[in-house]
Amino acid sequence: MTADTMSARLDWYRTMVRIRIFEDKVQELFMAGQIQGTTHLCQGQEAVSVGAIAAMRPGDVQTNTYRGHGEALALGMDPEVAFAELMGRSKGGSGGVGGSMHLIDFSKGNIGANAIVGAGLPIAVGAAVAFQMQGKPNVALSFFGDGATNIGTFHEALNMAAVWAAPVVFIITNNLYGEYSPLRTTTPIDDLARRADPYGFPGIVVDGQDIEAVHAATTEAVERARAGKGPSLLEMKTYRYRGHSRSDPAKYRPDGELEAWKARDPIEILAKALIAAGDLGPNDPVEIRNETQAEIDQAAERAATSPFPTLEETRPYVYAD
Amino acid sequence: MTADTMSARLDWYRTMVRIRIFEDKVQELFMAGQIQGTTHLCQGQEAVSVGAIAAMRPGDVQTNTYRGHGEALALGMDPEVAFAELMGRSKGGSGGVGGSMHLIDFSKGNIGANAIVGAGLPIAVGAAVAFQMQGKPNVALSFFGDGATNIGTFHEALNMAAVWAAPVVFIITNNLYGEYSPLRTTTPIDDLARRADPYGFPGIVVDGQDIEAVHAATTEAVERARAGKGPSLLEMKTYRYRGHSRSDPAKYRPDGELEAWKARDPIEILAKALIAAGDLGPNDPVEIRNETQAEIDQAAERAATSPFPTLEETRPYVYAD
Amino acid sequence: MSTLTDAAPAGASGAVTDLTYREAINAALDDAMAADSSVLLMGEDVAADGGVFKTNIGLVEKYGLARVRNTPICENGFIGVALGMSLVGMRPIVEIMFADFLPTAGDAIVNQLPKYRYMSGGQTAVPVTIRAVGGATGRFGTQHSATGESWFMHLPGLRVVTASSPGSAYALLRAAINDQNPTLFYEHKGLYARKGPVVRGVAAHIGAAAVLRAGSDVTIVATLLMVERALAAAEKLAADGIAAEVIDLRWLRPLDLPAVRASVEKTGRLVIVEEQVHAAGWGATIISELTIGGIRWASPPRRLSLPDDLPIPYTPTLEDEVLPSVEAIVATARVSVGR
Amino acid sequence: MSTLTDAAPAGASGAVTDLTYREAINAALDDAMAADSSVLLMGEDVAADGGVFKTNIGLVEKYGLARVRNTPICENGFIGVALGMSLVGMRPIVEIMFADFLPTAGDAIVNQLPKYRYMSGGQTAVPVTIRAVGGATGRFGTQHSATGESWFMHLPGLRVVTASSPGSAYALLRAAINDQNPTLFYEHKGLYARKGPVVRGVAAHIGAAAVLRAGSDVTIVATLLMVERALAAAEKLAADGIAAEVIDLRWLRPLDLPAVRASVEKTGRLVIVEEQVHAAGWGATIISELTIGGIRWASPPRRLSLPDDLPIPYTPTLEDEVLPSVEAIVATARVSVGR
Ligand SMILES: Cc1ncc(C[n+]2csc(CCOP(=O)(O)OP(=O)(O)O)c2C)c(N)n1
Ligand SMILES: Cc1ncc(C[n+]2csc(CCOP(=O)(O)OP(=O)(O)O)c2C)c(N)n1
Ligand SMILES: [Mg+2]
Ligand SMILES: [Mg+2]
Repeated sequence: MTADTMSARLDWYRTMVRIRIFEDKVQELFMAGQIQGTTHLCQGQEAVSVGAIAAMRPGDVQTNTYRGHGEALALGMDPEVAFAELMGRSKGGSGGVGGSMHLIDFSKGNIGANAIVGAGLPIAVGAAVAFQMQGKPNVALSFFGDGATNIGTFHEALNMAAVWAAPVVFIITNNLYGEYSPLRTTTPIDDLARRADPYGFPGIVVDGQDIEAVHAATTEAVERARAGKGPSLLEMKTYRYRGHSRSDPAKYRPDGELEAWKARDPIEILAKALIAAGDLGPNDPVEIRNETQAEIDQAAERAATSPFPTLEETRPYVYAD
Repeated sequence: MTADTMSARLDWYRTMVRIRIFEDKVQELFMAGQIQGTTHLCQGQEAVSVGAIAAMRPGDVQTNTYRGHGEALALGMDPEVAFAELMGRSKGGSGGVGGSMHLIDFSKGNIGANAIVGAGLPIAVGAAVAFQMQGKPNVALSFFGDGATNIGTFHEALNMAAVWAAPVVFIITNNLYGEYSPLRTTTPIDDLARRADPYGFPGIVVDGQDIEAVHAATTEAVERARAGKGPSLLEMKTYRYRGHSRSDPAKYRPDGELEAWKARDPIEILAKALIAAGDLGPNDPVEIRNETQAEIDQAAERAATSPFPTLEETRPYVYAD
Repeated sequence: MSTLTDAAPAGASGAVTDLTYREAINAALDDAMAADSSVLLMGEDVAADGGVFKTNIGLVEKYGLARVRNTPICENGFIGVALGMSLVGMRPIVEIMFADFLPTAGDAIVNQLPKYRYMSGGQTAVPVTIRAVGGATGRFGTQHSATGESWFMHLPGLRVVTASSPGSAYALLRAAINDQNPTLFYEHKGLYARKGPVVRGVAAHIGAAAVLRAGSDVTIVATLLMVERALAAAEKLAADGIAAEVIDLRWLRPLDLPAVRASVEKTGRLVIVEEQVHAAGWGATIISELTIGGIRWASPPRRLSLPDDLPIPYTPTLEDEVLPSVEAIVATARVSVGR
Repeated sequence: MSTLTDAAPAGASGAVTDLTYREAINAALDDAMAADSSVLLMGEDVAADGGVFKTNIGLVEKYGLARVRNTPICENGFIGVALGMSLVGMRPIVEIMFADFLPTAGDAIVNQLPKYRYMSGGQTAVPVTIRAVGGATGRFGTQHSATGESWFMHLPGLRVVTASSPGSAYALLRAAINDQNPTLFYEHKGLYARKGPVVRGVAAHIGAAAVLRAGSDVTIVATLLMVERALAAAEKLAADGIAAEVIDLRWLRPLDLPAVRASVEKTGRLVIVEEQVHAAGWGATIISELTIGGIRWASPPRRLSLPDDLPIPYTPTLEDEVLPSVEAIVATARVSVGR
């Protein structure tokens, strides 16, 4: 492994840990009432966000969902800015008016976190077609869930992307549930990658717990798009450790399912690989965890010191001139 | 061929001829201003309407589109009632408020002719699921075009039908164009039957000019649904002889395409078969044509004698009590 | 067809119980499904753990997964499915988790449900009820907080109704389910925990607003969450000797103009309290129709609405700030009566 | 960004030509695409044979299939695509063949376009223009005849504009395309053949209504096809010595209340002429806001609208009957002025 790829993997590791601890902190702050409304956490899915986004290059963009904290942090959003947004403070990425479902940062290619299932897909296709028209070498990614593959925009977006050979990569974060519904109760097939076939472009099943696999598959799809060969659909098989949102206890999950998935924790898997390769010392994981915990705790504290915006402050967010 | 199936085929033949002449008459009346607004004619597609509907049994229902005159007549709507509707007269199937895009007759299982592309599919699924819940042995068919396979409701309807194993048959009348757009400019594949795969039920390509093939494929799908085995998607390859609507000259069609399709005219194909089998005499086609022409001309004349409805007359059509 | 009528209520008829708004909706669903086997409930996770807002507790156990049917995520599609069911003898109730998702089903709601009977020349009825959960105060942000109550009130063929209390939620939902026409039934997510008396087995009259408090000085018209704020304001105003008449509008289509007119003819003053932008809403419609009708305003009508040019913010402080408050209602009513 | 401004108009600037409404829209599209390579037109069959209503003649030949882009049939999807394009430097114009199809794209129009900038805290502009072809008189039946003009006027973040003549169609469409915010631009299919003067290269002011005829006795406010009927009525009224002021409202969001108020303060009388149901429309909004504002009505405002409880029929005789006619406007204005 080259020093480069090694440091890249160490970055991946640190980022996954950051996301994990960030999300745990969000849950804590939500229970404490410092974050209100709702939260949709992504513990367990970190390899998908980090591995796929590592395949992006400057100028590339992506859209994600209300469960988008992983993508936002993987794209480099400052945890303090993210916490501030979740707390509704001025310092938040959207000035505090967006909240947990809308961590957005255009400067980092995060052009949308949508609270409407399926709405992000056509937007990503639009950005991709624009790049094509502008002669730019850029690509758009769209992250969405398994449940989103049942809504019309999924079909409409994939069809348009195919017709226009748009440089877009559709990434299904298949965590086996749409809210409280197991995939199979709302979807007649198991492998959602199959849903690429009617559009004539590749659909690939990927082990979403293995960041190496996620990164390799996404890189191939991204470079394919960049080369003008059109879209791809990637199905990342993964799992969300927590309930769907807020304080959902996820009673609908069969006994042992959570444990089975935790046995293949994406952070652990990469740690093992890095340790085996000698790129990570046996105590590094604990140290990194502690450092990150401190970083996250401080970020949350600083965020809480930011004031709530005034209505006047938010008026310019409505119309541009 | 049994006497039964023979007389059935003669009925098919007469019905196809009736549809053809009805549509020609509609064009004539539209040009004369007796029918206003718009018309979407189906000359060339008669085998799809007649062959598929011949597979229905009492209690079965179907939804179709603004291009639904073929289905309406195949289901037995009186041409006079149909003309009256197209002319906006009281005697029309919808009392004259619907017009050309809405030939509807619940008493004959024609529960919808929709002017919104794709809207009829979920409605058919709903009827099918209702039959399932009611323990009825009935089936719902849904007729729609190739262009409709690109809108969200297509995907949503097929997915729900699969999840609930609904007794529904989706019938694509693939006439190669969506309005002025050739299929390939809006759709990335040639065989739309392939679009059944992501839902895990059969998708079958059918020669839409050969009524025997249409009827066989539909019968199999209908009986499959009736047996509780779930939905099917049938792609009928056919062609519309006239433009999309009104006075569209269809300049967008390559030279010779129309002629090539007319060489496989569905009415001619059945006539040949019936004559070869001795079920139709060499002069019968001309006679049937003339009889039917007279029938249609008289129907149109009688329809024109029906008065326009008054507003009062139409108020009860809005709310039921 | 349900056997329920106002004249001869079915089930545990007439019995009065104290229920929460959530329980009242649950009871209405339960009683309607018990009274008529063609009634079913469908939507995303309606059968999972009592539904997202726990309004459906116990229903799947009682009526099974066919009649309490989880759907894939596809609002436009499954409202179309409900329409199809209604054409062949079923009476579906569709749950829309957040009213903000109604536009996702825009075609089904605008071009299909209200026009379906009409396009057929009256050949069919369309007994579909859509339960939409709307409203702010939940910190759900700009895509999950609209009441959406006036979005479809202009559509001939549709009925639109809003529930402000447990009692009205029960009676209005029974009326909606029992009606032969497509009805949009709006719930407010901020009201689920409210408790109040519910008369089982009795459906409300379609199109009838309710005068919740009589008064001769000023008329206050509100819907959903704003009704309890209007009542609280009336209480305070009474303490200062101002008698406010509070009307729960309930139905937006048909709109009960006669009830509002009768009240304003008495008071000469009107304060509209609406959890929506004023433009193109029921409040503007009422003021316009009364004015066209030549009503005598003792003082110009007033309104408390959401800001004209601001979406609903997530920011907790701002979400509270943009909603009409009891204090604002009191102050506005005082200006109206001039003391 | 287009270089076009009111101050320094681009292109064949200031040149006045007589064009049909159809040609004026074509000219606006052409001039906007010529002035700014980031402008594109997309929609169903926009490049086929000049488009369904022939508004796009010559554009694909000039700008190619990438900038005059035929789409599959999926309104919600391709408006979402336009939104995505606008986030990375393009200025898409989306053609919606019939305004009735706008609800098919309900989510994109209600939850995405108007809220996208807001949800991001102002990080982006959303320069998307949607051209929607609406209106009756075409005998297209109940699913193809709505103007839909007021459906989205309550949405903060959106702009809504209507074109009643070739001149305004050109100037307003240029303004819409040039604006940084999502704008719904309504055309009326009954106006395409109308001819009138067009000033090339000049965009209209956003939010400004137009007083088309001055008068002191009664104010008539209309949009789209109703504007020419209002003008014809004013002509007849003038013959009887009644001076009607005719206002083409043009913008529904932002709504030019000051312009209407100024006129009604002068005339004291108002007749709304709208090709829509009155409930939840711009007419009701205007009457409500003026009344709230305490305007002095010399006589109650009046309205000519579509029937409250009837969809638009295909029936040619009935379609004509339900639309406000010149005669009805004249009669209503006479009642208003009392002679
Ligand atoms: C159009 C629409 N319908 C319903 C919802 C409510 N909702 C939010 S998340 C969700 C489940 C989505 O499941 P999936 O796509 O698998 O994503 P996940 O939450 O598992 O990440 C639903 C139904 C919504 N936000 N938008
Ligand atoms: C939602 C919607 N979008 C657009 C239209 C306009 N339109 C009417 S027919 C048609 C083409 C449909 O093509 P296809 O599905 O192949 O059916 P065909 O007309 O060929 O029978 C279009 C775009 C519509 N009626 N509904
Ligand atoms: Mg999921
Ligand atoms: Mg076609």
